[in-house]
Amino acid sequence: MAEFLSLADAVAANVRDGDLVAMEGFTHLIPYAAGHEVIRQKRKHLTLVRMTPDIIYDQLIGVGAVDKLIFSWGGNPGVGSLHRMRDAVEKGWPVPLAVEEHSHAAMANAYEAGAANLPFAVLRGYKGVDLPKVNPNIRSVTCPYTGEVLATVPAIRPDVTIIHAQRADRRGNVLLEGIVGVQKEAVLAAKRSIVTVEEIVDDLAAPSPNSVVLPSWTVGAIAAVPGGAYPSYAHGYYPRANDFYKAWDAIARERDSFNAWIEENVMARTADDFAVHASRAA
Amino acid sequence: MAEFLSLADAVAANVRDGDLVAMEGFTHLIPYAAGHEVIRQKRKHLTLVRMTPDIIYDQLIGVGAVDKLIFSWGGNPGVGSLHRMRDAVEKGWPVPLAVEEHSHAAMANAYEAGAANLPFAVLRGYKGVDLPKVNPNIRSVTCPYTGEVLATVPAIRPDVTIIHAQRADRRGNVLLEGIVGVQKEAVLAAKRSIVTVEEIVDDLAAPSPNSVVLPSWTVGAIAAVPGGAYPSYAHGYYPRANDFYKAWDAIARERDSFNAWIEENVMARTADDFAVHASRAA
Amino acid sequence: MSDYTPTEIMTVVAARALSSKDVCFVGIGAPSAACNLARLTHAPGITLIYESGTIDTKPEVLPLSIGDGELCETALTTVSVPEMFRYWLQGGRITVGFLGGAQIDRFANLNTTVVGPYDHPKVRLPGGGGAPEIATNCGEIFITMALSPRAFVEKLPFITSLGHGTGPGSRAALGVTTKGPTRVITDMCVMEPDPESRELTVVSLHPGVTADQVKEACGWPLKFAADLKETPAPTAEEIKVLRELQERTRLKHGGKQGEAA
Amino acid sequence: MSDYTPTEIMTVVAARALSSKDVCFVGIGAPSAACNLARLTHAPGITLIYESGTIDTKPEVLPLSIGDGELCETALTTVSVPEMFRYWLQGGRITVGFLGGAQIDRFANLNTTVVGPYDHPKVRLPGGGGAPEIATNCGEIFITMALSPRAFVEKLPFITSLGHGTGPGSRAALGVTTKGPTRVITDMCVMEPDPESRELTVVSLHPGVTADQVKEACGWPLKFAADLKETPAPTAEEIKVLRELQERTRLKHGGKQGEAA
Repeated sequence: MAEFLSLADAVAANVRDGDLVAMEGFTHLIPYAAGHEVIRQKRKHLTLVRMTPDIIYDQLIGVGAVDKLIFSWGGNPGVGSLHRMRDAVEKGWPVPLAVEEHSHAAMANAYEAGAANLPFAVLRGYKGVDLPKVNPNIRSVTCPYTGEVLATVPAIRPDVTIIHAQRADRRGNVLLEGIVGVQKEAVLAAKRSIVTVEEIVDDLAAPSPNSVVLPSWTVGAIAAVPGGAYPSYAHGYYPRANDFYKAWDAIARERDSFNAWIEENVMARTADDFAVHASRAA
Repeated sequence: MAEFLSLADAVAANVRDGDLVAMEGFTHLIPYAAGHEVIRQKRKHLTLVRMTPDIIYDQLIGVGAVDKLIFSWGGNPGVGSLHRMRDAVEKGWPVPLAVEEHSHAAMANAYEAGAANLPFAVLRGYKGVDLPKVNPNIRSVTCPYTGEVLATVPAIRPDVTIIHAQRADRRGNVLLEGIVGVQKEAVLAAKRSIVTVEEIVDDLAAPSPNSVVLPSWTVGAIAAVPGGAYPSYAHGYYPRANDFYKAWDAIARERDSFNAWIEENVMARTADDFAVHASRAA
Repeated sequence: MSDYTPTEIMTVVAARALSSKDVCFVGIGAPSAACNLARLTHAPGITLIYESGTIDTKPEVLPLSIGDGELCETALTTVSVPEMFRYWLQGGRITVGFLGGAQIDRFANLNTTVVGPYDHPKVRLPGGGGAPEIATNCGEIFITMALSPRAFVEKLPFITSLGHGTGPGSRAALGVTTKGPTRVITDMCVMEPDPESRELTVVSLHPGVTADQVKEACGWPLKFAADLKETPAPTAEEIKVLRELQERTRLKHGGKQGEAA
Repeated sequence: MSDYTPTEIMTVVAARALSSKDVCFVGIGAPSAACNLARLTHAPGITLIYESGTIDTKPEVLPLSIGDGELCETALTTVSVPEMFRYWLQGGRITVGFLGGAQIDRFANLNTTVVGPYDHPKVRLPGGGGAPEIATNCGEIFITMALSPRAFVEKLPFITSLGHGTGPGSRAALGVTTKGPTRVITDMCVMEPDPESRELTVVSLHPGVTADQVKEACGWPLKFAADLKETPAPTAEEIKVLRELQERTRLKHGGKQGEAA
């Protein structure tokens, strides 16, 4: 059964130095408040996995919390590069960053295989490209019926997955809606999980019998953090802060401006400070 | 783009003698009206595939339309045996019925693989049981990472899939809701498809952004057949006719009573006769 | 009290085996009655899952089929059938799977496929359905079947789902890490696999049932536990809740549902 | 009319390549502008799909990211990302995929991964994302990139997605049955693979652009089709609709979206 905790307690109990951590969200519902809490609690030597590492991973990489990144597209969507990620890969600052690189299709299948308790996933992919030459985890199987050779990737099984969702009910059932990405799979594939939510309600108010719900007993810790996806967004609550995504380019470009931003906006703050970004669409 | 046709025209254009046909629906939304139309048009030598062949397949088997059945559970749910299926398997009446038998897990994965355009599916299954001894299509692959041996099944790729759904909009987009079974996968896995619907509406009125929708261009023919799932049911429209399921046991037990029922209730009727069973929940 | 039927005590004893912590994969018939009785009595927090995709469902009446509308309407959420078998069953998220069958052997292997040769069956049964993977992917398995020599047999003509195979080590040799059948609840007694031999052994007799009656109803020479007990009789409350559930069911769709196979 | 920018003609020409029958996998930036321009002009029936899971979306404004709320709010339905890549892209349901990249070679292979050695890159680019499987699973591929010697290179340091490999037969040898890149739309010209050699060849020059200018902007010795044409200039209507779209976008979230990489 899901346990209701403060975000600080949830991170303290569930995220450990050296863990394989997935913070997922495909543009939507990215768990920024939780990422900041991981920075404040000074976790080290993490391996981060995520299809689309964006600003939140740029921040974790920039503070030196990350030894390795497993990913398929690392950029600031619609803006450009992730400067902290590039600095770590290209110049080893503040610590060298190893990368294990896949395609989106492979990563999505790898989470799906993890949720399905399979050791690997099969896809029609990686044909005629160079990634398999630099990633020994891209292998193949032969179809036992047709003889066709297909690509494989190992299942992703995070030590802990962290996501943000619209709401939970008091039993700990969680509703996701809109662009749901790979979050359900990432939680089901993980050993432990933390879900931050906009609100905790009496009635989940799922609009459809087929709504995307994580039942209470599949979730580890739940923390109410209104606004916790900012500058990402929460469908039905508040929009994406595109301005912040654009502003990040200048903040992250230099080490000093990045460090100053982290001090002021992460280290000197708490999860409650995200509440200012919370709102609910009419 | 989906084409709007009468059910008779849709079956005439899409279901051919010798086809591999899937009529899916896990208790819910079973396409009875379409199955009756296939009987009226006297298709022969079909291979039928379906996880849970129930009364509609008992009827198709009983009229001699079927050479082979691919399935995982063949019974009258909560009532007992399918007498026509048993008569065909045990005594070859009216024609011998070959069977290819799987587990539910394998069939569900096989449809999923078909929808995903993979030649086979991988599952943790079939351990310590006799089905692989009698079904040469149950094989295995070895995980290229862990060395674990896992079961495989070939993807299901029907010539034509037939399903029933709640409604379509005038562009031909189809909404399914409630117990959605494997219907979406069965349509996406098929070369051709027929969808019967309770109603055709201006606005699909999907309750959630993540509702189960088959976009127009993934669907072949759409026929409005209100009540077309009877004696199965349509969530939000009318309930399951459990009485008919129970009554079927006596009807199907003897060849004569079965033949008489088919003459009266299928051959002498049209798809429009299903309308009497249609209703919409408040 | 003695005012209950053999089927009723079977259902009540099966219900008692469940707790609020369980996530239970429910089959139609006796398992469905037992699981919902547990939910309506001592295990209100139990999570019931039906293979049609309905998760955490709380039906007011027993379903006739595994996919009745009642199950979806009272569920927390309903997923597709591929997802059910991939993320939920194979995903290892089910603590207890309930199975029944046409035939069982002393190692709790089950047959629901054929009687006679597979290619020329004497009786063609419905087939395995979800059972082969339920039997290996759930944390443990409870089996409910009425005891009779035709059902409890010396040798199965076909193994549809795995119990303890041919005895100790069978499951492990196949790479199966779950417990398998931990109890078989019949209308006359409860059996459990012997800790060493893995052979089904009577651990309790229902009130008024003798060891000889049970022996006669079983197709193999049945063993009894050293500390053979009497099954506690159903309480008045258990029988009341069960009968109310079945009466609601009868009123809703006629006949005594949840009893058929 | 001549009142348009090089980027605008690139977008307009890309839009013209699409029809109402297309099901289009849309990337952010120029592809997104082109696809939505097509939808708002001659191809109202076009189905636009973004890899975030949004199917048949009709955004009023251009998204900044591939997963903006606008895309979901105006979509027919939104599926999970695993489903998007499994049932929709790998399922073979996409007629046209739009790609761009940091670098391209004469066979329309693309690099968006690294410049320099992979283990010690001079420039670490964002990576492939959906591109490797878009390039082989869509019916055909359109590429939009501004022409420059740094982008159109003799040899790619890294192949992120497959074009025509090393020439005729490359795709078939890998078991790939889709067409691959059928046109490359730049800000100066349109290229298509030569039917025989598969090498990118200029088939039309945008109004006012000379063959010498194009040759100079390309990193390999560029070939021209025998029947080299002039690209029809954007119509007033096309430019009007495009600018209105971008003005709506600017008003909604500031800046000129849909132009960034």
